[in-house]
Amino acid sequence: MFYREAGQFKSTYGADQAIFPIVQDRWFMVLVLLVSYVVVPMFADEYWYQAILIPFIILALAAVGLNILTGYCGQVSLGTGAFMAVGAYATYKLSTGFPELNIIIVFLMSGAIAAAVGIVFGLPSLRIKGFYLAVATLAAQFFILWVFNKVEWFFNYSPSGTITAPPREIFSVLITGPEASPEARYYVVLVFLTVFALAAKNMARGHLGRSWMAIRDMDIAAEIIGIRPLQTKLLAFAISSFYCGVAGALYIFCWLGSAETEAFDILNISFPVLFMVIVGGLGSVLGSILGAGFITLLPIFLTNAPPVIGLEISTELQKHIEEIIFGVMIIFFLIVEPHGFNRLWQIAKEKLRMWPFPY
Amino acid sequence: MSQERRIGDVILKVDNVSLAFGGVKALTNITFDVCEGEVRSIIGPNGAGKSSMLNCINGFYKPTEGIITFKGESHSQMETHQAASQGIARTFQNIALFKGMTTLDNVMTGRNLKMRKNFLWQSLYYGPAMREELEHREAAERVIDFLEIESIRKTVVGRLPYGLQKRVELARALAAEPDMLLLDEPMAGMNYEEKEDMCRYILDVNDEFGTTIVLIEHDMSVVMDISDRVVVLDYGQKIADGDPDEVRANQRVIDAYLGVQHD
Amino acid sequence: MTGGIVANETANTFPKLLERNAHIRGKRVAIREKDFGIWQSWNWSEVAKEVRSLACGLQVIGVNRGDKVMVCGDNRPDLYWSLTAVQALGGVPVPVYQDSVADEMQYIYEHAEATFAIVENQEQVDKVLGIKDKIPSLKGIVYTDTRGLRHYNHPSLYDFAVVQEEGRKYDAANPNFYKEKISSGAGEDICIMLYTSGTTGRPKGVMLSFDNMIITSANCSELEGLSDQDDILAYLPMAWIGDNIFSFAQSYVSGYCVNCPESSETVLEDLREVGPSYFFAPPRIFENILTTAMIRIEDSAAIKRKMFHFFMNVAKRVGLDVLDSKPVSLGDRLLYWLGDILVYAPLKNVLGLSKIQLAYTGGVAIGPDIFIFYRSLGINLKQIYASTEAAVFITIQRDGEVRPETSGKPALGVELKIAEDGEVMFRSPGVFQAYFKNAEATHSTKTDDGWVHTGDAGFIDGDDDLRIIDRSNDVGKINNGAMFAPNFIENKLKFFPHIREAVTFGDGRDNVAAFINIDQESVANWAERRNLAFSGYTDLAGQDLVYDLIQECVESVNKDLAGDENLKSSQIKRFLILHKELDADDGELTRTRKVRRSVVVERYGELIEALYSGKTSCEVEAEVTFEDGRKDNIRANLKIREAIINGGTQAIAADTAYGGK
Amino acid sequence: MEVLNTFFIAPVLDMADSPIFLLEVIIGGLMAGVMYSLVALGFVLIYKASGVFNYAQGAMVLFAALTLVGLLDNHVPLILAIILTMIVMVGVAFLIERYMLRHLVNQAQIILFMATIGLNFVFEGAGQIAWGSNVKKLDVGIPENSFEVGGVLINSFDLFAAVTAAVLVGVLAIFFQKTSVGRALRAVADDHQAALSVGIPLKTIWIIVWSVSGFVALVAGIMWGGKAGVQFSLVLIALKALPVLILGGFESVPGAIIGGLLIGVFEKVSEVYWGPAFGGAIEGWFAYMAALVFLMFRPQGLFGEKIIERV
Repeated sequence: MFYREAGQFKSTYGADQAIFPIVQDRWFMVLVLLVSYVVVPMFADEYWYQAILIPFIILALAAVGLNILTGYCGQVSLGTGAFMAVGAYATYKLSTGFPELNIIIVFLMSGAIAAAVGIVFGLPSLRIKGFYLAVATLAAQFFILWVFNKVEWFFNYSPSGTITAPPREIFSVLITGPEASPEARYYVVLVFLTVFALAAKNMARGHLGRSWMAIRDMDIAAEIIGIRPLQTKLLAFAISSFYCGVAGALYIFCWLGSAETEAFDILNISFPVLFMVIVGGLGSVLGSILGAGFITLLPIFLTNAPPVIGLEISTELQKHIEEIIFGVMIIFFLIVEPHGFNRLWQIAKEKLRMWPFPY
Repeated sequence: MSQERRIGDVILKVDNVSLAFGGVKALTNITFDVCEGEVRSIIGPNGAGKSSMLNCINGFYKPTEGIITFKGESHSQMETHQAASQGIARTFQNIALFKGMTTLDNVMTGRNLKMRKNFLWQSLYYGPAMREELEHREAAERVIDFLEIESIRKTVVGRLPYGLQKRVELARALAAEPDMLLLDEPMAGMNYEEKEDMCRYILDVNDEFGTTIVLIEHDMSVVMDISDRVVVLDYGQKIADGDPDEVRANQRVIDAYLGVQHD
Repeated sequence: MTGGIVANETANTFPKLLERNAHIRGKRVAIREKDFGIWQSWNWSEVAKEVRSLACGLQVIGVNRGDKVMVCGDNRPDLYWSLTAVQALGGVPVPVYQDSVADEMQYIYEHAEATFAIVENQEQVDKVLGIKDKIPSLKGIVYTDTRGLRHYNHPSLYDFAVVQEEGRKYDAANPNFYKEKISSGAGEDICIMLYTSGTTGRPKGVMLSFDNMIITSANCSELEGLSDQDDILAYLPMAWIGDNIFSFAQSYVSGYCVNCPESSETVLEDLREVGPSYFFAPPRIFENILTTAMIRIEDSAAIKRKMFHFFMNVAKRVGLDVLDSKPVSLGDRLLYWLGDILVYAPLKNVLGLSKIQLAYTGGVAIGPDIFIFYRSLGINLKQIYASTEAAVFITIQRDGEVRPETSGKPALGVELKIAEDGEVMFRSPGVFQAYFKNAEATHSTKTDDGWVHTGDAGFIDGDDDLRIIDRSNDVGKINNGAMFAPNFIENKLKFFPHIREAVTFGDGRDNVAAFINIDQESVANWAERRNLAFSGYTDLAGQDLVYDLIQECVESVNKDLAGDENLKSSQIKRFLILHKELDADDGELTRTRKVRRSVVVERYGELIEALYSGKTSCEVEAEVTFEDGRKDNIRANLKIREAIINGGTQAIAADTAYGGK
Repeated sequence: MEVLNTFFIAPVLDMADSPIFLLEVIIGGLMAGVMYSLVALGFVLIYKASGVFNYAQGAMVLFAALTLVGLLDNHVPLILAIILTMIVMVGVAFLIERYMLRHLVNQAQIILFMATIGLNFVFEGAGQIAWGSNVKKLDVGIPENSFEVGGVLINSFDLFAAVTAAVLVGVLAIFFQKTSVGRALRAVADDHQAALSVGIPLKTIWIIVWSVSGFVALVAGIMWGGKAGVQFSLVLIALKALPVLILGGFESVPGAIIGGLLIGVFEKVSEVYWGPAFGGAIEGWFAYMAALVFLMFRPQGLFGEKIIERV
C-alpha cells in the first residue's frame, strides 16, 4: 500500500542484489536507525536503558549469532550461554591483564577466543546431526561453565567467584562498569549490533550464506556440488561463537557489571536465545532482532501488566502466572506462525506490495 | 545440415570397478570409458546398479575394488566434494535442490566452488566480495537464460512444479561449468513434451559448451536418440556396450529388458 | 492542414535522427532490454554505434538500396537496430509477425521479394530455411541468438555479432561510407513496408515513407508534449504499425526510451518494473488487466473488497471530473483523495500504470465501462482512431474532451471528411505511398488527391468528434429494412468480461443471431466460485449455467439496443456458444485479432443455418490446430438458446412464426 | 607425570584397593541408572510415536510428583492419590494433544522441541501455583534402611526403585509387543501415513502415548521425589536423561534402558574415582562428554544400524 514500485527497475546486478532493493524499504531502514540513534536517547531514562534497551540489544546480537549457526547452517546449538561466557571471561581476563588495551579491541579478541572454542565444540557436527548435536552442545554448555566455576584463575581468585567489569573508556568516555552512563553503554551496544547485523546479512547473502543454507537444506547434495561440510559448519560455529562471545562480553561489561557463571546458565541464556531465533524466524537477521525484542519484552510486559490493570497479587504467584503465560504465548506463537516474526513481516510486506490485491 | 561434433580422447575411464554394501554386490567388475564431448548413456532395468555407478564416479560411494580415472588422474577413493572441484557436476534422480532457496540462489550455489573471497571480505560486502558476487551472478544469469528459467528466477524452488525443478537442478549443475555432467534419470516422471524439452536442453548443453554428458535412464527409447554410446547394466554387471544400434540389437539387452515394465 | 511539423533536411530519415539524437542526447538511455535478470541499457550514442556497425556489416554481406529485408522476432533492441541499419543502406525493412505459420510467411517473403532476413533465433531460422528453396530472391539470413545454431553451417547464415564485427572492420577501412550512405537518404524514400493482414483476402504490403512516419510522429509528440523524459514498453508485435510508431519512430523523434520485456510471459511483471509514462494497449489488454484485477479482488478479505468497491464507486462518480479538472465538491474531493491513498494509487502501482502520463487505446472499440474504469483511476487513457495506411494517427481524443463513445478529433495535420455513403475518409502527411505491387488496391483505397477510404462508417458529432459506427463493408440490412451493424453489436457483447469474441449475423435475415466465444479465464473463475466442475474449454462452454450466464449478457445488450430506434431491430434473437475459441492459427481471426467473417461463415455455415432453423441444438465437428502444429478434430453438440427481445416492432412480430416470445 | 598419576593411575589403584567398594559404587550407579532409564523412557516413547523431542518430560515428572504430594497432603489415601494423579496426567495428555500437537502436525522438529520448552514453563508454573513451591517430602512408605549382601551395602529404597523401574520397563515392553494399541504405536513410529491408512486415529495414539509417558513421569516422580523431596530441581533430571538419549538413541527403548544403566554407572564411578582429581562437581557434564566421545566413534549410537546414505 505504501509501496510505489512501478518504475523501480534495476539496471545493474549491484542494485538488484542490494539488501533493500525497494526504495521504500531503504527509507524505512533509515527511519529505524534515526529512531534508535537519535529519538530513543532523547526520551529513554535509566529504567528503559537498564531493564529493556541494553539487554534487548545484547541478546539480539547473540540471537543474530545463533541464527547464523542454527537458522542459516541448520546446526541446532544449546550452548549459546557457554560461548557467551567464554567471551565474558576472556574480556575479563584480557582487560584486567592488559588494562591499557583498548576495550573495543578486547571485545573483538574475546570474540575470537570464543570462536576458537566454538570450533572445538563444532567438531562433532561432522558426524552428529540434529538433536544429537543439540544435546552434544549441552556438553559444551555444562563443561565450560564448570571450568569457569572451578578454575579460580578465570575470576582472578576473587573470593566471591564473580567477575566484575573494570571501568574502561573510549574517546575519554567511560563505557564499561557500573560507573558508565547508560547512554554511553547504550550507544556502544547499539553500534555493535548495527555493524554486526549488517556483517551477518552480508555474509548470509554471499556465497558463504549459500553454502550454509545448502548444508542446511540438503547436506549430501551440497557436498556433491563441492561444498566442504566440515569447513562450512566449523566456520558457522566460529562466526556464531564470535558473535555470542562479543555479546557475552557486552553482557557483563555494558550491562550487568559483575556476574557469576550462573548468568550464562542454560535457562538464562541458551534457551531464551534459541527462543529468540525461533520466534524471530530461522535464517533471518531481522527476525533475530525482532525475536529478541519479543522474548525480552514479554516478561517485562507480563510483570508490569497486572499492576497497570489494578491487580494485586503476590510476587510468588505472579512469577508462576508469568511462567504459564510465557509458555502459552510461546506455544501459541509457534502454532500461529512457526516461521516466526520474519515470516509475518514478509507476509505483511507482500500484502502491502500487492495491495489492494490479496496476492 | 548439422556439422560433425568433435569427440575427443577418453576423459573418464572406469576400470574393473566393484561395489558392495556389507556383502550385497551392487556392481561387479564394471569397465567402460567416456570420451570428451560425447553423450554417453548408462541404461538398465531398475536396480541394475546405474545410480551406484554414478555415485562411484563422483566419489559419493567408494568402490570396493577398481580404479576410476578422470582427466588422467586415477583414484580409487576420493572425498565427495573433490569430484566437483575436478570438474564433475551432477543431477539427482530424486531432485536434490536446496528447497528453501530461490532458483537464482540455487544456481549461484553451483558456482560456489569458484568463489574465493573469505568471510571477512564477505562481511564487508562492498569491494572485492561484491565484485566477485556480481561477476558470478552474470555467469549464473547466462545459465538461467540458456535453460529459459528467467520467469522463476526469484521463486523459492520448493514451490515449483516437478519439471521446472528438474530444469533448475540442471542449471545448478551447469553453473559449475563442469567438464563432465552426470545426469541421473533426467527425464524420470516427465510427460512426453517435457521429455522432448529435456532432450533438447541436454543436446544444447553438449553442443554449446562441449560438455561431456553421462546420463542414466531406465527407459531405453528416450536415450537411444541422443546418445553416442550406451552401456547396459543388469544386476550390477555390464551386459553390453556400444553405439545405440548395436545395443538395441544385442540379445542380452533384449532379454534383460523383456518383462521389464516401461513407463 | 491544421498545424503540424515538417521535417527538415538533417532529420528527415531515421538514420539521420539517430545521429542527431546521439549528438544532442548521447548519454540519455535510448533503449533497454531485460536480459540476464537486469535491464541492460544502451544510450543514444551506443545505439548509433551499434546501428552503424550493423549497417556496414549488412553492406558487406550484400544488402543493397531498395532491398526488402525481413525482420522477425520478439521486441528486441537488435531487431529495432536492424530497422535503422537497413534504412541507412536505403533498404526497406519488412517486419513480419513472429508467430506466422509457414504459409503466411512464404506468401509475404515471395510477395515482398525478400533478399535478406534478420531473425531472432533458431525457431525463426528453421522457419525461414524451410521455405528458402521457394524464395529465389533470398540471399541470406542473419540471426541474433546463436543458441542451437552452432552446428548449422548453411552458407547463407550469418551471426548478427559477426556481421557487426565485419561491419566495424569495413567501417574502419571506409570511414566515410556510413555518413555518405545516410546523407543520401531522403524524406520521400520508402522507409518501411508493413503487411496488413486484412479481414479479407491476402495481406497487402503498405509502403510508408520517412516523411509519413516522421511527420506523423512529430505531430503527435507535439500535441501530447512527449519528450526524451518518457518511457514506453515495447511489447506489441513489431510487424504492427503501432509498435513501429510508438516503439521506434516516436522514440527517434522525441528521444524517449523504449523498454523491451524479458519474454512474453513476463510482460506484466516487466510493465510493473518499468512503470512507463507513455503506453499503448489495444482494448483487449486493458480488458484482460481489468478482468484479472477483479478476479483477484474477489479473493481478498471482505473488508478490503468492500472498501475497494466503495472507492471504485467514488471514482466512477467523480474520477473523470477530477482528471479533467472540472469542479468537484470538497467532500468528494476528500473522498477521492482518500481513495487515491487506499485504492487507486496502490492499484495503479501493482498494475504498473502509476507513472503513466499518456495512454492510448484503439484499433477496435473499447467498452465504456473499461474505459471509464481506467480514467476514473486518474490514468489519462485516450482513444485514437488509427490505421496502417495513415501511419497510425487519424484522430486523437483531446485532453479534457474525452468521451468514451467517440474517437476524438483529427490529429495534427489530418483532414477528415465523411463520404456520402457515410464512409470516413482522411488526408494527412501520414498517408501511405502505395500498396506494394498492387496498383489496383492502391487506387481503390487512395484517391488521386490523397484522400484515403477507411472502410469504416462513421459521423462527426456535435462536438466535432469522430464517431465510428462499423466497418462499412460489414454494415448490412435486416429484412425489415433496419440497418445492421455487426461490429457495433459484437463490441457491445465483448464489453462483458465473460465474452471474449462474438460474431453476429443479420444481413439479409429476418433477425439477428450470434456466435459467442466465452472468455476462459473469466468464466472458469466464475465457475470455480460456484463449484461448477468442468474438464476443459469445450465442456465449460457447453454447460447450461454458462449458457444462463451468457444469456444474461445477451439480454442486457438487447435491452440496450431496444433503447435506440435505429437499432432495436438488431436485438439478438438466438445465440450459441462456440465449442472452440476462434483462433488466428486457424485463420478465423487476423493476427491483430479481428474476425475474418468470410472464413467463419464458410466454416460454420451449418451452425448459422441451425440458428435460423429453429433447432435447439446442432452437431458440429471442427478442426483445431495445437501449438506444436498438430491438428485434431473436436466433436460437440452445441445448444442454441433464445434470448428475450424487448419492444414489439414489426420485425419481432414477424418472427413469432418461429415461436419467439 | 603428576597428571598421569592423578587421572590414570591413582583412580585405578583405588579401585583395585577395594573391589567391594567398587562394586558398591557400581551398584549405586546401576540404581541411579535405572532412574535415568525411567526418564529417558518417557522421552523415547513420545519421540517414537510423535517425533517430538519432549523437553517438558522433566517438568512432567515435577508436575506429577507435586500433584501426588498435594493430594497426599490433603489426606487422600495413597492408592487413590496415585490413581487421581494418573487421571490428571491423562487429562494433561488430552489437553496437550487438543491444544498443541494437533496444531503443530508436520512442523519442523525444532519447532516442536521449542513448543515443549514452552510446555515446560506451563507445567512448572501450573504445578507450583497449584501446590506451592516449597520443598515437599514425599513418603509413600518405602523403607529407607540399608542392608548388606556379601559385604555390599544396598539401600533398600534404591532397590525398591530399581525393581519398580524394571517392572515398569517389562510392562511397557509387553504393552508394546503384545497389545494391539502397542502395535499401533509402533506402526505410527514407523510411518504416520501407513498408520493412518490402517485406520488408527493419530490423535488417539498421541493421547495414549503422552498418557503413558505421564505415567512413567509419575513413577519417576515418586522415586526421585521420595528420595530427594519434591522440589523444583526435579525439572533438571530431564537434563540427566539427555546423555542417555544420545547414547541409546532417541528411538530405541532398549537403548534408553541400557544407556541409562551405563550412564548411571559411569557417572557414579567417575564421580567417586575421578571427581577429586577434577575438583569435584563433575556430574553436570561428565555424562555428556562421555556420550559425546562415544558418538564420535559410533554416530549411530548404541543400537543404531549403520546408515547407507542414498541420493
